[in-house]
Amino acid sequence: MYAIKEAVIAKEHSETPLDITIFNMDIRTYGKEFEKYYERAKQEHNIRFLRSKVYGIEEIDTTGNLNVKYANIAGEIKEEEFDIVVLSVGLKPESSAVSLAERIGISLNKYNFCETTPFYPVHTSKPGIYVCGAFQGPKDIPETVMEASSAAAHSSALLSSVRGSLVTDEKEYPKERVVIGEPPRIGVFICHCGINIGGVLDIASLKQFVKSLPNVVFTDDNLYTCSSDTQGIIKEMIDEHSINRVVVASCSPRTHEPLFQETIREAGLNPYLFEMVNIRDQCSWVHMDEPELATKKAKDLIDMAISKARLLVPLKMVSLTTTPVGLVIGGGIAGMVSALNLAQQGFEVNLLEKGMSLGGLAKKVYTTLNGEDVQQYVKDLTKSVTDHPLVNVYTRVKILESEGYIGNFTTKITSGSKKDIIEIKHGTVIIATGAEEYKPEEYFCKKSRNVTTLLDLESDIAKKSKRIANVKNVVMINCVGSRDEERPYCSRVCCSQSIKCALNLKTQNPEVNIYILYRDIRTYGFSEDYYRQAREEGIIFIQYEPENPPDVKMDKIQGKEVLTVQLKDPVLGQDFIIDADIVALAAGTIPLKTNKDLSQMFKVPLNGDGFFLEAHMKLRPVDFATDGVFVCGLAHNPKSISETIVQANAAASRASIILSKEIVELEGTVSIVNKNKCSGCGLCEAVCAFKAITIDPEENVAVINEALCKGCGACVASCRGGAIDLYGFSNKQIFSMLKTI
Amino acid sequence: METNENEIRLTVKKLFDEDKIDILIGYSPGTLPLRTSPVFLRKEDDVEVLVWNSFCENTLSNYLKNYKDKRVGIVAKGCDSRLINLLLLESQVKKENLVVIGVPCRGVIDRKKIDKITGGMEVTGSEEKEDGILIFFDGTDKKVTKADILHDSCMICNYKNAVSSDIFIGEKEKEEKVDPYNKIREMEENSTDERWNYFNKEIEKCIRCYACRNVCPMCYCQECFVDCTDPEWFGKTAEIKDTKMFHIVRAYHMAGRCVDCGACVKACPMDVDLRFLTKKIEKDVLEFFAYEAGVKDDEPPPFTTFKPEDPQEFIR
Amino acid sequence: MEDNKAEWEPKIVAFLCNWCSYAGADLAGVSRIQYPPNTRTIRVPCSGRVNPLFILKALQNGADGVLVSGCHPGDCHYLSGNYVARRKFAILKSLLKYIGIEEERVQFSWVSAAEGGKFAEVVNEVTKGVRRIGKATKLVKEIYNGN
Amino acid sequence: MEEQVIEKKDIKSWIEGLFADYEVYAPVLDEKKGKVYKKVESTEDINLEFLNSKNSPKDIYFPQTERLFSFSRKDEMGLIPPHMDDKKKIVFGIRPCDAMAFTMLDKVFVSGENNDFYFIKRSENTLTIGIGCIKPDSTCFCKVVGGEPSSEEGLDILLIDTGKEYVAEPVTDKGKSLIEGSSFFKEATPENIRLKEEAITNANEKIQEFDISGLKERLDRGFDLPVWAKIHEKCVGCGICTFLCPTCHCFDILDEEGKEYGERIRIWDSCQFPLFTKHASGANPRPTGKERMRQRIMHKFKYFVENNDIFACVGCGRCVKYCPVNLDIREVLKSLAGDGGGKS
Repeated sequence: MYAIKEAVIAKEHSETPLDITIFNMDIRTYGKEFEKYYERAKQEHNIRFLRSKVYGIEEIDTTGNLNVKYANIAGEIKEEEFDIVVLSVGLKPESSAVSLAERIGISLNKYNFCETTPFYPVHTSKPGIYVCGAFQGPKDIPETVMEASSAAAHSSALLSSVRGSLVTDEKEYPKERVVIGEPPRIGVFICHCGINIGGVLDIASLKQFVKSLPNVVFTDDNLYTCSSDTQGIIKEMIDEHSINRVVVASCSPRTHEPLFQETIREAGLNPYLFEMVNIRDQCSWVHMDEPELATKKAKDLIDMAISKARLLVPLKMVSLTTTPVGLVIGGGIAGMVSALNLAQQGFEVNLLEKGMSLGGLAKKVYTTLNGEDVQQYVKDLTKSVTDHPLVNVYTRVKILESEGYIGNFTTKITSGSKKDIIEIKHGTVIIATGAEEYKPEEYFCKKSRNVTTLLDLESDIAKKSKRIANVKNVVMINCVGSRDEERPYCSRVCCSQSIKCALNLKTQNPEVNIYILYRDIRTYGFSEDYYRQAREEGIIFIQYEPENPPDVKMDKIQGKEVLTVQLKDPVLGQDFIIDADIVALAAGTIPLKTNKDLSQMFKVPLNGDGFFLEAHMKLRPVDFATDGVFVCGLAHNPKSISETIVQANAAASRASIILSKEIVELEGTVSIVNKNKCSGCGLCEAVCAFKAITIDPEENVAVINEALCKGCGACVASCRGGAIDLYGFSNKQIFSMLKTI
Repeated sequence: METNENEIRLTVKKLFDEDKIDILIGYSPGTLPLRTSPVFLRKEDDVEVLVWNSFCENTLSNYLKNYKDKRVGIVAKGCDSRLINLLLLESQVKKENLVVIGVPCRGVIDRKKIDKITGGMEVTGSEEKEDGILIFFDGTDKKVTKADILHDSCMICNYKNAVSSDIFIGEKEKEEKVDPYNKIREMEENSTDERWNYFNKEIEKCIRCYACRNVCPMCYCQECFVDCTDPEWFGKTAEIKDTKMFHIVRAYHMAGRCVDCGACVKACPMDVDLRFLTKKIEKDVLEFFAYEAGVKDDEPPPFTTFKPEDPQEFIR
Repeated sequence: MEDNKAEWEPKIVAFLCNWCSYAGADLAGVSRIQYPPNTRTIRVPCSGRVNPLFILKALQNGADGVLVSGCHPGDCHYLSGNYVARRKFAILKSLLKYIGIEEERVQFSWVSAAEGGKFAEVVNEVTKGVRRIGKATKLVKEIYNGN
Repeated sequence: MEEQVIEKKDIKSWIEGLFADYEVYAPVLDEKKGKVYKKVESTEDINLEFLNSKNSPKDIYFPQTERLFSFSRKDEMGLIPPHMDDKKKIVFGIRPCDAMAFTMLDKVFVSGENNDFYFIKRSENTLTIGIGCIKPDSTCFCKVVGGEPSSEEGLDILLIDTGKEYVAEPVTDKGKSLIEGSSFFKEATPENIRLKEEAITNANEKIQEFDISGLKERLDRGFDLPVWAKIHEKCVGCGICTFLCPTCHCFDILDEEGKEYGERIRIWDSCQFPLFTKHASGANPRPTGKERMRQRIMHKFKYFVENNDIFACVGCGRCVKYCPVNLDIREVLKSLAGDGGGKS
């Protein structure tokens, strides 16, 4: 995947057209949305993918170019010349990590990555020590982030009894001074930042200029305005000159605004009566050779800031009390794990399951790839969930409706056969509704009893059912209902699934011949071991291209059903036929149809495939744009049990952040509607990504839900009638800045 | 035409008799040659005043905003029906309160073109014939074929019949698709200076009476940006530096909302070529976002939505 | 407005979104990448906050150029603000060109928090472009000040 | 001084001679703007075919946008006077009705105690040479509101087209001296006078009349007439009627602020705009078209009459001709005067 990404970026950025070839064995784009990226790389960017084995690279003396020698899929030896060769290299643990492990006494696996087990993916061998990120094994950003939150979840479970005990008591602010009605009295503080600003800009003339501006009642320059003694001075000056607007000209508001806002708040001013000018990062540092023009720029920037400051108004920070109760939808492994963790953290949790009993899809899975007993795990998990006093389990649940926002949701359900409506008040929602196995139309799956899906085969193996008793030839076909037109995504786990079944079958019955027909083997990370093992144990892997998939025939000979699988062998390049006793299909994982309803109910999006779409693919893998709602497990994307457990704990961890606060304080910079100007055209409602705007049907005007509004201003900029404005970045304020151009 | 006129009257009568509507918005004879005038009928009024002819130039859907909670019947040309769709999309009218009487439209005549024919002489009378208009002026009369005096936006109209209506009057007009953007393409071909000069020459004429805005059904803002004083978006003078801004923004606000009914140009007393701007935006909206205003009543307008693959060549 | 200045220095209003482009500009600073001092930044939460009327107002107030910069598509801190804005800008940009405003006057860019270099480069290019076409006059509204 | 005649062929040469000392405004058939009144650079542009221009010449005295003064943001109250153009002007070919409107505007801007400096400056510098309407439009109704095609009100010179010549009536001393200063004029013969009288009677016959005698009495008790609710119904509330009207004179005064300087500006306003009466509080005593339309009619035909005993309407017919929805003020007057009619 990394290789593909670099290839695409290289093509996009190079002036001259690039020809890029990616030499590969298998393309392992198993991550969310990766498969689509892979397809685009092939179709739109014409990146050439060459399934091959490279065995040599030589420099060509004449050109200095590189000659790549490789064997293609058919085993023919080829050579090709390239300007540049880039190697995709693997990851290995740092030696420091290894020594650390020794010191704290946690065991490593044979590759010196931290040892973990499938059901405890972030637990080290030593209780109380957790692991996350690449030290546990090679992985991508989202997995890393999830593991981090997951580790946090377990830690806070252990520490829940002492939560908050180290918090020094709440800071007291002086009563806020009422400045409404006062003419602006602006105090301006110009920072030298040592020589960072003072070394380039003419601070004296800045100060001179600022003094001349209307409404400026005090101007000062400081060596370091951010220093604690200057904070003291700022507070004094605010009192002494009854300053009601503060402007600081120094560095970037992105780093320092909070500090100064805190300061003026301590001086009894509303923190939003503050404006910052960036005369360092965006002035003195970047115009070092043009001090005069830089000083002129700084003057303009300060002038602009002051003209905005004149119009600053105190903003109220909306604060909401939260209900410290969790709601988890879905009683599979994902749901149970996150419910359990929240309970262990000391929060009441409601766990909703639409089926008769807990367990979900895992009830059909018997072992993990490395042979651990899934059924036992589910049993234990179910027990600890149902036994936990803080978890209320509801089965046969229908969700009728849900309303509210972060910290304050109300959801109405019915449970069991009873008609009466249960109303649950909760502060967060975790969506863990899972997914299901695709029921193939292909390959007579529905017609022949000897064509089956891996899940069914797995239970046959576990139960030693006689269907598989003395079979000779078993054919497994991968990517059935995945990576196709209709479902252009990779189901991620099927490859390991088929290998797992193959190995288990082989142990039961060493005589059996197993053929795995695949497109790419995607046994990522440590699963690769089992791929290797499978090959060693004589399981036959045959690669096929989607253009000519295996052809399964079903005949009856003397009333007995006979299955034959025909396929072109890419290596020998000729067709060959297998008489199969069993054909097992690695059927894809598909999202639930009911996801749509939930996505509307909780105002969270689905991706094109119908799985829930997180707020940020890489950095916020369990969050939604809508605060207080989280996702985990198969509802998010196909994934292994371990990955599900990690994500479930991650979701619990994120939720606990909200649940552990009595009140959530929201930014004051939210949108506001002027009813008299609003025509109720609904444009704002449509552009709001946070569903914070609704049109009041009676008055036909827009209404902002301040709890949901993030203050992006998209609605404001869209409103033709100027009926919406944004606190902190109002039209008037921006206009006043433009006026000083 | 006459037959349709009668059918309109009968239909309206029926609607009143069956108490389907409280008010009917239609056309009545004008007080001047070549003119008709909007009329608002109640149950008690006489439907015989209703007319339907080539002089029905006004865009009646503009009046819907005045009768939000009344049950309104409206005589709708193709352009009006598209505007009604847009007003529905922007929830400015309630479907349940509306009876749209769709009429097949052959286009309305442009008085300003006739003015050219008479060389500025006042037209003292006019008669509509099947194949054209007979006009009287300066003591003489002249027969002009409709094609020569059709309004520009009617000449390139692709929706001669109401795109959606509750009742449709008479036979549907034949609609053969024409390319509406030739003029715009020619303009785009011109040099920057030519375009700038044309723009200025046109805007210069504006006396800022706001007729263009006030006759537009889509200009329903409680307070137009140009009237707003807090903040003052743009200056209020009739000088070109300000009127320029008014017209640029007015056109921009029409993006994906203009059906080229021509109401603004028909109303403009100074003959400002307003379509020069709105038509361009209409073209861009179609080319950039594959959206045609008001043709469907369920298609989200361009600024309410987006596609990841929207054009962005212009962005660094 | 310093009109009767001997050598003219373009003034370019830069609307930068807080989360990407403004951060990118900060990074340019931290990396000490030098670029022309002609921009006057207005920090906005999101490129979606930028009403095209701001751009016109800037031009009317005598800005020689306007730059609007936001997060790359898909990276918007507010999920879709830049997508929504992109449509508006596409229409405005095309309209301005059509009525005869030089294309260099109003420009747009996507600059991420990691692209300090790109930010500097963009400001370079924009400033060059504005210098090439010279002082803005077409939409400028001057206030009579006695001379 | 007796009436004079000037041959049509000489008219242009006469005007030509005036360019030296005057800016000349005259009716023009502009290929883009149409029939308009504007400043002409050469007599070639003048078109006397169409005296009934689209815009009225009122903006020569009362421009749509007027800079009252500028001020500086820096030093306190630093006021900067505007440039006033004190050029001498001639308005040539003005219709009697438009000229009459000037006298009406005088009553507003030159009331004696509060005089409008800007208006007076312009009117003092302006000479008006009118041409009697021998070809009135069907929309003309000057006679209904107390004017006539040959009215001399507000003119310095009145010309009447008698075919080959114009008969010139010097109305004011300004007018006399202008004629005296020119060699193109000669004493009018009795024949000229006869032709003039004939032309005037013809014109008078052409002007349509209708009875509004009931109007005053009706309006006096007419504030709450139900008819107001209907009259305005088709009105879209644009400013065409007021902006093209030669007598409408409402204005707004506002400040335009820049970085260092600001301007105080006077612009035309229209009683038909909602903003016209909107209070800062957001309240509006004339919230709907009904009140605004009533105000326009009441002002022109009641309030102004009470204050100045003339109508604030000269019957030029522009609002009739250019109303985008054919809201015909004549019909409104008829229906109010109880003369029946009134399709609206």
